[in-house]
Amino acid sequence: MEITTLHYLVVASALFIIGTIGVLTRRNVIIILMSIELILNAVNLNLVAFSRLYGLQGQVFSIFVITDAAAEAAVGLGILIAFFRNKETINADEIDLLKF
Amino acid sequence: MDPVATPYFFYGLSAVAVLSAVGVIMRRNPVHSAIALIFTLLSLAGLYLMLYAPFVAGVQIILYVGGIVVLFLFVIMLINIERMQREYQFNKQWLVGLLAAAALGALFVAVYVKGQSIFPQHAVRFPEQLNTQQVGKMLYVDYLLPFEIASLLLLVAIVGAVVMAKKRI
Amino acid sequence: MADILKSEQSPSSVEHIEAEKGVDQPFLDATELILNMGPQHPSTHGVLRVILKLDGEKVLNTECVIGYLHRGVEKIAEHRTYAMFNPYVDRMDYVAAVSNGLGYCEAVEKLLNVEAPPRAQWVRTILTELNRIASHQLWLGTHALDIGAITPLFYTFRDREEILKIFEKYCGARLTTHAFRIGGCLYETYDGFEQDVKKFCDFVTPKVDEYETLLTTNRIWLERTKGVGVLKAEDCIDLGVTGPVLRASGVKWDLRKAQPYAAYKNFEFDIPTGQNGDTYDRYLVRVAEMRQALRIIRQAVDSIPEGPIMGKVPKVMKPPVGEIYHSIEAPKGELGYFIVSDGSTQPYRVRVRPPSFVNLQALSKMVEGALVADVVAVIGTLDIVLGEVDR
Amino acid sequence: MADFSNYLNSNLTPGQAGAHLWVVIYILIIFAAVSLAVIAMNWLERKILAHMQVRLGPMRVGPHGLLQPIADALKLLIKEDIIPENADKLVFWMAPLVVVITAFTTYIVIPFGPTHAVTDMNIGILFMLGVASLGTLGIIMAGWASNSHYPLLGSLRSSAQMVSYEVAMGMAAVSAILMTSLRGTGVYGIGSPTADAIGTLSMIEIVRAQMNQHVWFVFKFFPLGLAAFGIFAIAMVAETNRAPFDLPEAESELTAGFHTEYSGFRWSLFFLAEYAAMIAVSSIAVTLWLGGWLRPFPHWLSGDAWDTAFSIFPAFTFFVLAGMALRTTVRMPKHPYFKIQKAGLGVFGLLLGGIGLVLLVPPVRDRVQDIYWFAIKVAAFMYLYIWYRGTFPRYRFDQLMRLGWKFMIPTGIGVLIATALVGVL
Repeated sequence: MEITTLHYLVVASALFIIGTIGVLTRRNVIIILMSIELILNAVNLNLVAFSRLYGLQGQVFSIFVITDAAAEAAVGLGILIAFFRNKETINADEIDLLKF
Repeated sequence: MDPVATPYFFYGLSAVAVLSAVGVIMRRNPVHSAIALIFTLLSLAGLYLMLYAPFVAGVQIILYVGGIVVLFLFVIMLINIERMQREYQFNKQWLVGLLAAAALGALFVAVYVKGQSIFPQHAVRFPEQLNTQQVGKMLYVDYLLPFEIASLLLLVAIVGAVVMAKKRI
Repeated sequence: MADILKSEQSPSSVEHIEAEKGVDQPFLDATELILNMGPQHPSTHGVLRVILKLDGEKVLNTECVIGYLHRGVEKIAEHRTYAMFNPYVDRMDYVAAVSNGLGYCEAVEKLLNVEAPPRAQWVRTILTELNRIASHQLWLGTHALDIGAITPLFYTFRDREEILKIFEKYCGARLTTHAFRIGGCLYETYDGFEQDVKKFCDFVTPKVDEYETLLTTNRIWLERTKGVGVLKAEDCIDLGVTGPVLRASGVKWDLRKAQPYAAYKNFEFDIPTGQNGDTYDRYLVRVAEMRQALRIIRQAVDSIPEGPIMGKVPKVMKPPVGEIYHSIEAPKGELGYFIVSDGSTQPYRVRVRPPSFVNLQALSKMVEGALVADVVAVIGTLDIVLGEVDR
Repeated sequence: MADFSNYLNSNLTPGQAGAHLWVVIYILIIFAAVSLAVIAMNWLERKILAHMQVRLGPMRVGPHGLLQPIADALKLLIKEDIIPENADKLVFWMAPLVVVITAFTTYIVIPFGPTHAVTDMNIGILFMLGVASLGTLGIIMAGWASNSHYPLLGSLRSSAQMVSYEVAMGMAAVSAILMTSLRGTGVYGIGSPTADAIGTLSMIEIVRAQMNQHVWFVFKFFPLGLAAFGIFAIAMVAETNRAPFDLPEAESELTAGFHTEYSGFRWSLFFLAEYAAMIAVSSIAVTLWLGGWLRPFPHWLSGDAWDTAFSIFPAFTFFVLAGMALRTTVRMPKHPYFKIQKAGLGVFGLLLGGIGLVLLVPPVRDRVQDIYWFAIKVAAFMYLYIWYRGTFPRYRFDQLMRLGWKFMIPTGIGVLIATALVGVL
């Protein structure tokens, strides 16, 4: 049986949904950030899978997405450390003061 | 040259990717989550290789696994996680979250089922040997402006991360 | 006065750090870490325990815990006759046992009002200086090992072996020699002692240069030692730090010159000093001291007087009632003995001023704000021997 | 089965030729050879270091301690495997495996000869650097899972160190990759000015480029290639956590760093991985700058006579080793105590001589000489590793970071830009 693009899309959507569930339900900000990485990876898989059909733009764009993910992780974790230092917690539902 | 036993590799890698992704969001201990994330990312790198995108696979390994996850682990080690492990892991809106995710999933399924007819039937085969050159050419010729913007973004991210994480500026 | 005392309190105390942080930052730092270094640790030179409060790698506070090797040497002295206590002092600074014995014997001699004959004085000087070289060699090897250079250790131990051979030939023991007796030396020098010592001097002079080739201009060594563990001259004097650590801070203070004992006033030698008081200067001072020690030994060997080697001491030593403080320049600093006599055969009280113990006080001042690796380097550069710290 | 024998006539690596059985054979051979090299390296390091330090090193187990590594391995295998009570068992168990697997995975793309590689990827060098950087993960996992302060500090140091030095390594590697696509000889006129130049990331193609351009990249654009090589050679020492950059396992500071709590077999896995990683990064350096499997002066000293002369080298090396072993055998004291040792060393010497004789047979000779030149270059790096360890004190953490970020990375970027400029002008 040949593996078609649809197969990859199914895997990607599964990852996307798992990531969404993680973002929506977990309290730990680190896990939320990881779930965001999962979502971005699902997008990447989609892009690369479609690049097999339509050309290399998808791969190029997935590289941009990875760059973006790196920037997002760095800043997100920086905020996290600053927050933990002040509040001693990294639970998302306790981060509700908009200041610290 | 055709890849070996493609379906089995595909199913194996996707199973690892999805199961570890479940592990990422289910584990109580963030370090275990991060390790599960490594497995997801590595199997995705494998899937990229199967999709004739070796450069993206290399970047995935070197940047994602070697960089971002190391950053995650680094931060987890700096933060006392013992307390967090004893707390409730899920917030109160888990039902809403699940419903939203289910709706999203249904939407995806619908789109794929409907949209499959418009995909080109035959995959474009790129010569794998020239993948890196072609991606590089595209990055530096067609997408030069986005590339420069991405580098600016990284610079901003560096400054932002330093400002955020530094104790006294 | 009380205020002055307060302000002079060690600024690295816990209260100080808390105060420095200020009230608007009452949190526990995310990266703060208590690291328990020792008593079982490769580079605390024995059973020293240092509790480090770290911020990442930076040392916020140190606390030394000592006493793991406490044997109550000073208390034992109260139940031993003067002669019987002599071997015990060797067990304090066991890498410079000869110096310990010299200090004790001279202190008791002073108390008894006897003087060792000149020949004994000369032999004592030679052996003590040999021991100073041995001690510095051991220090150099282990200090370099702490900083990560593993090779100098083997070079220094190879050369230290020659000194130990001379000791062994002279008195039968290599480490805890018990070479001296109250009133002189027990043993006459063996045949060929002078030649052996001279041969050793010729052998070891190029070897000292060899250590220097390995380390003195090594970039990494310079980076690791320059500006690390700086101790200013005033701080040294305030803390009572003596020996090479004091001299590296620029204070020209050496008991061999300041209050000459044994035969030192007969020999010419310089007191090497440093300027910056950092780890590198202490290294240079100790290496220079090895050379000066060789110079003293050469002069002494050439001029050993003839005569008896043991003075006239009563069989039962009963010093007059009184007290005495006598100190010598041990390899690690001022080694002093304070002996109170009640006129009996046993001392009423003996108190030792061990250089290692006093020098160790400077540790927390020296590593303030340094990194973990510097703590190791500073413990090494202080040249402590835990047998002497804990006694 | 026809595939199996047909492969030998092809000029491709088994991975490219699609000879799956040969892939498995190659992987097994490489695994065995690297393990053997690690064992040999263990013995050599102890002996060479000992002789640098005026001592003898292992002398008791076997003649001149030759069997010492085996005895050590046996000891480690039967030693009790301790897992600390409060350790995270799963992660503690996984960490050494991650380190070993990443260290050995890099060998897939190392070209020991034009056909002697498991496969050739067109992202070869990227793959190697990426997989080599995964070793950090294992070290972080080990340090964290031990639930102890020394390993934690060690793994924090190690991750920071490896992440920083990877950048310098990458910069240096990129300038070598750039050289594959640049014509020209530089100011000193080294190499062929007219050779065709193709940009490539593939390890085999990089060596081929050096062959076509008649120059090892360490000499190309003279000071630039050397500078990039120097940066890589320093960064790779830091990357493998060896002296003078061995802070993660700084014995005098952190007792044993990230593997403080490991013992027995798990510890030996870390040991194996460390040496395997050393050989792997040395192989990258040899491939990128020192002409990989190329023999010295393939163009200047060309011709059949020279080819034959150089192809005798492997056999000659083994004969020299055999001669040394036999000489020591003869010089051993005539005492019954040395009987077994004498016999053992004699047999070992004869074995080496026999291998030398086999290497003289023409077909073997031609196939082996590529591997020989590669191995001898890697061995030079291994000797350097030992030499560093015997000579240098250890850097402090902030100095290490300063060296990495303020010297190596800017220099690397500068060399990269200069290489590009020289190549274009």
